[in-house]
Amino acid sequence: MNFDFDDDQRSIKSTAREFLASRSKFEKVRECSEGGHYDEAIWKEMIDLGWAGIFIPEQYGGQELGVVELVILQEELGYAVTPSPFFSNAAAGLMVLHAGSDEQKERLLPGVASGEATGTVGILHDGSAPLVPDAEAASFIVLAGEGDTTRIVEAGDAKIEHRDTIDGTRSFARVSGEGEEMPGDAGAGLDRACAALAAELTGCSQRAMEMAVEYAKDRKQFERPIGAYQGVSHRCAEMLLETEGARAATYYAGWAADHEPESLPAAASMAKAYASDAGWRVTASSLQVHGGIGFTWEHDLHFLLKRAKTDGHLLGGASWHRDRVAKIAGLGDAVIAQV
Amino acid sequence: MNFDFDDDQRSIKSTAREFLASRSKFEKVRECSEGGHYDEAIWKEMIDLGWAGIFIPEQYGGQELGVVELVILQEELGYAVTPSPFFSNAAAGLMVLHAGSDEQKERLLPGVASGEATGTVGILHDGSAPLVPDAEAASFIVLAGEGDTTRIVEAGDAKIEHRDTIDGTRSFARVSGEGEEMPGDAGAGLDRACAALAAELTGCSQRAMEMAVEYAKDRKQFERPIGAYQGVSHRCAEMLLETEGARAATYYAGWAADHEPESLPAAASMAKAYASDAGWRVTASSLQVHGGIGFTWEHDLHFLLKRAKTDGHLLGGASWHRDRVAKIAGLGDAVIAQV
Amino acid sequence: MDLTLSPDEQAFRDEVRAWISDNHPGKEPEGLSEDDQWKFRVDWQRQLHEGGWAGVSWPKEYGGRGATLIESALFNEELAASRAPGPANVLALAMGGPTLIGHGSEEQKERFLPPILTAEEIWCQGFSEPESGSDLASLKTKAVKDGDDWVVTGQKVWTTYAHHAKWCMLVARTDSEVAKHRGLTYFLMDMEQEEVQVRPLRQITGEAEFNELFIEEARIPDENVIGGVGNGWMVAITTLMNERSGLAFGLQVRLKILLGQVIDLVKEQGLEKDPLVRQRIGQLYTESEIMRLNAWRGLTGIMKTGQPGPEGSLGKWHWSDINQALTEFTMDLRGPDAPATDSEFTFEFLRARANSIEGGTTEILKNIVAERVLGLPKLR
Amino acid sequence: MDLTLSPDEQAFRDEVRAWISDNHPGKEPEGLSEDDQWKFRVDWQRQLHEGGWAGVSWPKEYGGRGATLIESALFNEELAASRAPGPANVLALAMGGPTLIGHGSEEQKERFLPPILTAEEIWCQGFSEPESGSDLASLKTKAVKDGDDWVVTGQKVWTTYAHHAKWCMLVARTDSEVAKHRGLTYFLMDMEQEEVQVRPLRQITGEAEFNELFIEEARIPDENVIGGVGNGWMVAITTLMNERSGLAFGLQVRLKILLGQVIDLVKEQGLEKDPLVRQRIGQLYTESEIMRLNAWRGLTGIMKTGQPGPEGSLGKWHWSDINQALTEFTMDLRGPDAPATDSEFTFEFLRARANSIEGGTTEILKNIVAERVLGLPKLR
Repeated sequence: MNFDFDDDQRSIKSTAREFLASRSKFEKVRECSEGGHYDEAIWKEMIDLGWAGIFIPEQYGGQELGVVELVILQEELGYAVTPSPFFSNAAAGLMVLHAGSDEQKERLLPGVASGEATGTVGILHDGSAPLVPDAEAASFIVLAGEGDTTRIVEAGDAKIEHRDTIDGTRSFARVSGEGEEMPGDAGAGLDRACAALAAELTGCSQRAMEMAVEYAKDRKQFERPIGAYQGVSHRCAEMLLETEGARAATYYAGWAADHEPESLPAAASMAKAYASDAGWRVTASSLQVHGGIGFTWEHDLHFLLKRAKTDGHLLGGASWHRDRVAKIAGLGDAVIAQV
Repeated sequence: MNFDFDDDQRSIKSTAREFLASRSKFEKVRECSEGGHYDEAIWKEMIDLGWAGIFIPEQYGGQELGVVELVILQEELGYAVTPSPFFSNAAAGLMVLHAGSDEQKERLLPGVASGEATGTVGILHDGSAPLVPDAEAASFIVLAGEGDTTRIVEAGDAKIEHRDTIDGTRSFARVSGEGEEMPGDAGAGLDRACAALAAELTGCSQRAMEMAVEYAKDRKQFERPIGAYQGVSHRCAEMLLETEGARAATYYAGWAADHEPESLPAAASMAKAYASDAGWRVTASSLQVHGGIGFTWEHDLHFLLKRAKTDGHLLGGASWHRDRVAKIAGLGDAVIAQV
Repeated sequence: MDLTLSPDEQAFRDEVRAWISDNHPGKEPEGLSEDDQWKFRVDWQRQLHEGGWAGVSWPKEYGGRGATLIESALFNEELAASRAPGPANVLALAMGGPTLIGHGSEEQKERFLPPILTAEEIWCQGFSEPESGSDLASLKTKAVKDGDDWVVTGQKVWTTYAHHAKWCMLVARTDSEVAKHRGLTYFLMDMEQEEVQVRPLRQITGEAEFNELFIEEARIPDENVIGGVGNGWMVAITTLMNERSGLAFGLQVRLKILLGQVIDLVKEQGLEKDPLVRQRIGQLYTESEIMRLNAWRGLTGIMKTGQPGPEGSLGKWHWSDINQALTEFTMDLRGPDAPATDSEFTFEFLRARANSIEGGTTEILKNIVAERVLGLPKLR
Repeated sequence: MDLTLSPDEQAFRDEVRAWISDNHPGKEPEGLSEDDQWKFRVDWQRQLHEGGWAGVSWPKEYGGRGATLIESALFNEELAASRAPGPANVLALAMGGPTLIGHGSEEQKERFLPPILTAEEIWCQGFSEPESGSDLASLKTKAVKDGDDWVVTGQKVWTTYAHHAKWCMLVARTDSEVAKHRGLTYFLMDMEQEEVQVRPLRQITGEAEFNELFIEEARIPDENVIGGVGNGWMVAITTLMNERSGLAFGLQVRLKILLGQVIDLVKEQGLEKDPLVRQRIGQLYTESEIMRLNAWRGLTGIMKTGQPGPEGSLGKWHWSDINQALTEFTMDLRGPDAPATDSEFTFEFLRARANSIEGGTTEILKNIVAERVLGLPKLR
């Protein structure tokens, strides 16, 4: 029983932290966000580091590591709010790996692992997927949804309408289209993608908390650092509680994906539900600590806040996942869909 | 447009405050609570002051004032946590006045107004009313419930089983029994009783808040009054926000009962929902401010806390009333009963 | 206790309603340039002024309508409920004018009040500074006497309408030797001078509702001191009190309007029967009603005591809580569509984050309530 | 990262399980007198001791089992999960013993440790005073040297088991000239003397779980000073650290047990499909899982750094939040029946109000987190 990363995992984490600290600074995030595009160079470097294929078996060109390693990267990418198609491509890879046929895996996973033919994932609502990340640049889109069969839609066969969102660090579109069915376990892929998203949310929370703490130490009002007032210091303590909670649930989901898949559905939904709430609350709370300056475009905080809020709505919101936890906890299926 | 009481109302309020401050001190509350009985002398004096019939028409021996005046008294009775059958008797009077036939009014209201033959009210759940205040001493019990006709059960015809609750300042029983139907508008009576209960909750909140503020000024830790720490002072400010909110909603419900009955259903449910939550949160918050001493039986706070929590569960809990507000706000009937 | 309007009040409200209904400028046309938007609001104010509805609460001798507190509240309620735009010179009408009326000399009132009403001279407010958000008394902008003028240098922030304004209600430090809040003076600064530079401040919503002011040796004639040198703190507090009590009525109506839109959204989404949705609507409906009731209760209090009390802080704080909860709820309702900016709800959601900061942070308002209403000890 | 048990850990847990299953005393019989209840718990501790399960984490040389951190945690988890009663001398086993092992002399260890394990000598804790709840360093109880003895006068509060105890872990002021926390000394006081009066302190639940101690010139021989005169603050902190880390495992299991009972209650009431109920169960299930995970994460941290860190405060705070939410939820579930005391849930609901106060108020825990984990400035 050991909650610590092993040496390899620690090294993945520190490499990611250093790489993103130098290549994905807030100035870069701002530039991408305002320009409406990703920085191709960073994405290229991420591919060169082997990140795109981190969990993909070697036979398809990946590193054949686990979801824990994916979660480690994703947390750092959230911490840096890095603009890149990493998450959507990884989610698509997870779907193909767990729901795809052998032929589909052979056809699609090498492109995912090499970043040369990226994929993405959308959740269907009434026939289309309202908010699919990075669909415009993807080679294929996996569309999943309750009651629907999960299918792979080739970019050429998809109707893709760009949609602006509050999260300028990521590109979104509404997607519909027909495609070939996936025979495997779509849930196994989606749960892992939820763990990755929860990790991104944890990273956003961590960064927003650190920014709040730094600001609270520096900013003086009434001749005291504002962090000396419990109105601020207790708020920061609550940020820590929620961020650590999100992290614990997320690591557990990552570990369950790799080592105890029977626990994954509950673990993934717990992580997604808790991290969605925490991500929003911690970033919004950090804004409150910053006061007016945190509400300005010039300040960097809003990138985290908007990313966190948007992530919270992807792949099922907190209420949906909480309801699923209740089901797994023994209450059976819901009778009304959760908002 | 004037939110202030008129001179008569102000005088009712100050008389009640003074009377209860001298006759219903916490020592008396404690004595009654531990002895499991009311102080007959206080109840007798309340009757002599004309309280029992405050809203009952003169023709039945009452003072023919309104629900606003009832609310004023009830707030003070909550403030003092006075042990007495006042509320249950008033609620029964309201039911008879609004749902009773002329014959029933003539027969029952004089006893209510004079306190010589008191009544009470219970809400039916699956055939019995699980928690009816002061049923053991009542001459008659009004049983109401969704889907059931409202009926008057004579004490002799009722099955009354005493039940201990956390609120030792009031006596409770489970009641069932058949009786004569009431032909009028039961809702009009219940809504007014809810306003009275909301007033009691407001009074409990006010008192618990005042106790917290006093304690926070006196109690020193780390060489400062604890009220100088925002962890405590902001908590006290929140108590004020909730107490004032409960008060505003309650006065509005009282006024609507007397002057704008078409607004009463929404007003009564808003008051009951909000005051139920506020009553619990403010008293629990006051306990937290008091720390360990507030958790002891010796301290008086728990009488308020338990009364408030119990009131919150009488005549429909907060969720039930909130759902009713949503209905009135335009969402139509619920499909699932609210917990 | 009488929550109905008296016949006079009823008549006043009917008059307001009738006038607004006859004169409503309609919804602001879409796609207007920023200048044309502004012109739309200036025109609307002139129309209000011609109808006798600019400066409703101001005394008649200064060109106002001399309305009672309740009449003013009714006017603000009706105006907000009609969804008419705000008058262009709202800061001068609601805050600057009343401050001048309370603290200005007769010459100042004659000089400055009339062009407020006609929107010929727009006002903005220069209180906050980057280093002085909650701690207003710590302002650093300096004013130094030079002959008959004051020479001002410093930086201000969160100044709405600065780029349209002729006058800025400026609080600056004129004495650094005395206790912080005693060394301040309240000025009217002419914005039309090179020494005052306005830079728009973009918010997280993408809009630039506010500005920064960079002031480098700007000059203010001594006659533009309001309320006397060294009294700036007290005069500024008057302005802020006027802000808090005057705006509350408009805020609660805007809240009700938004709630109505949210209830429509619930129905559009077919979620009327969802128990979670019903609980939140029930709660938000209740809280916004309580806010409305407390706004009226506050008026009764002012009529009794003659001035707005610290309870006003409760209303602003409560409003920000409710508005944030309401706008967050719209995001939940819209589910996967929520982050998309093709709905006005998304903008409102982001904008609401400022509610607990602008015009006094919730933390400061809680301090005020704790110290001035409940009498708890001050920390500082 | 490896959240499975190693083969050794697995074997240890199996051994614990098997032993408990063979030796479980069953549920405490109803209607026992207070004395018989206590005897039940003393007997159970003796049984644990005979099985080698008293002082599980204590070194073998002192009669313990010498279990690793993880083994101790597993033992506490299993014991709680089996719903066995706590051993009678729980304060000495979990706090007093480890403190003595860390700070006591060899003579003290020899004298005091064995009767802890056998429950021959029960311990209680005399830290809090009426005027010193959160501010432990301000203790007023005084100890004055008189020959070979110390003479102690003062008042203590919240002392569990005081009426059964032979020894009290007492912190008293031995020097009022030095800084508050430097003038304290940690003693073992003999409770069997006239000069120590125990008065039960009834709680709002009606039970008297705690006591007050009135100490009037009680005598403590100098050899009962633990850790040296003037070091009481540091020694007491050790005790509190042991409390926080040791108890966390039991707490999260008790939480899970209660949650299971609540899920049963939901089903009894036929509320499985109520969306509001489902949301709250989903949330509480998630939070209690997170608490479990964090308890294990904390152990990993201790194994790395060698001592419990301030993060321990998060767990206690989180637990009180969850337990209060869970018990309040049971009241909502029971609707009109909730206030009736004929259900154990009602008792638990009231009892839970103390969770955010006992063993460090949530406010103090947030201070600790803010100052010692996040590095925010201290107010004092």
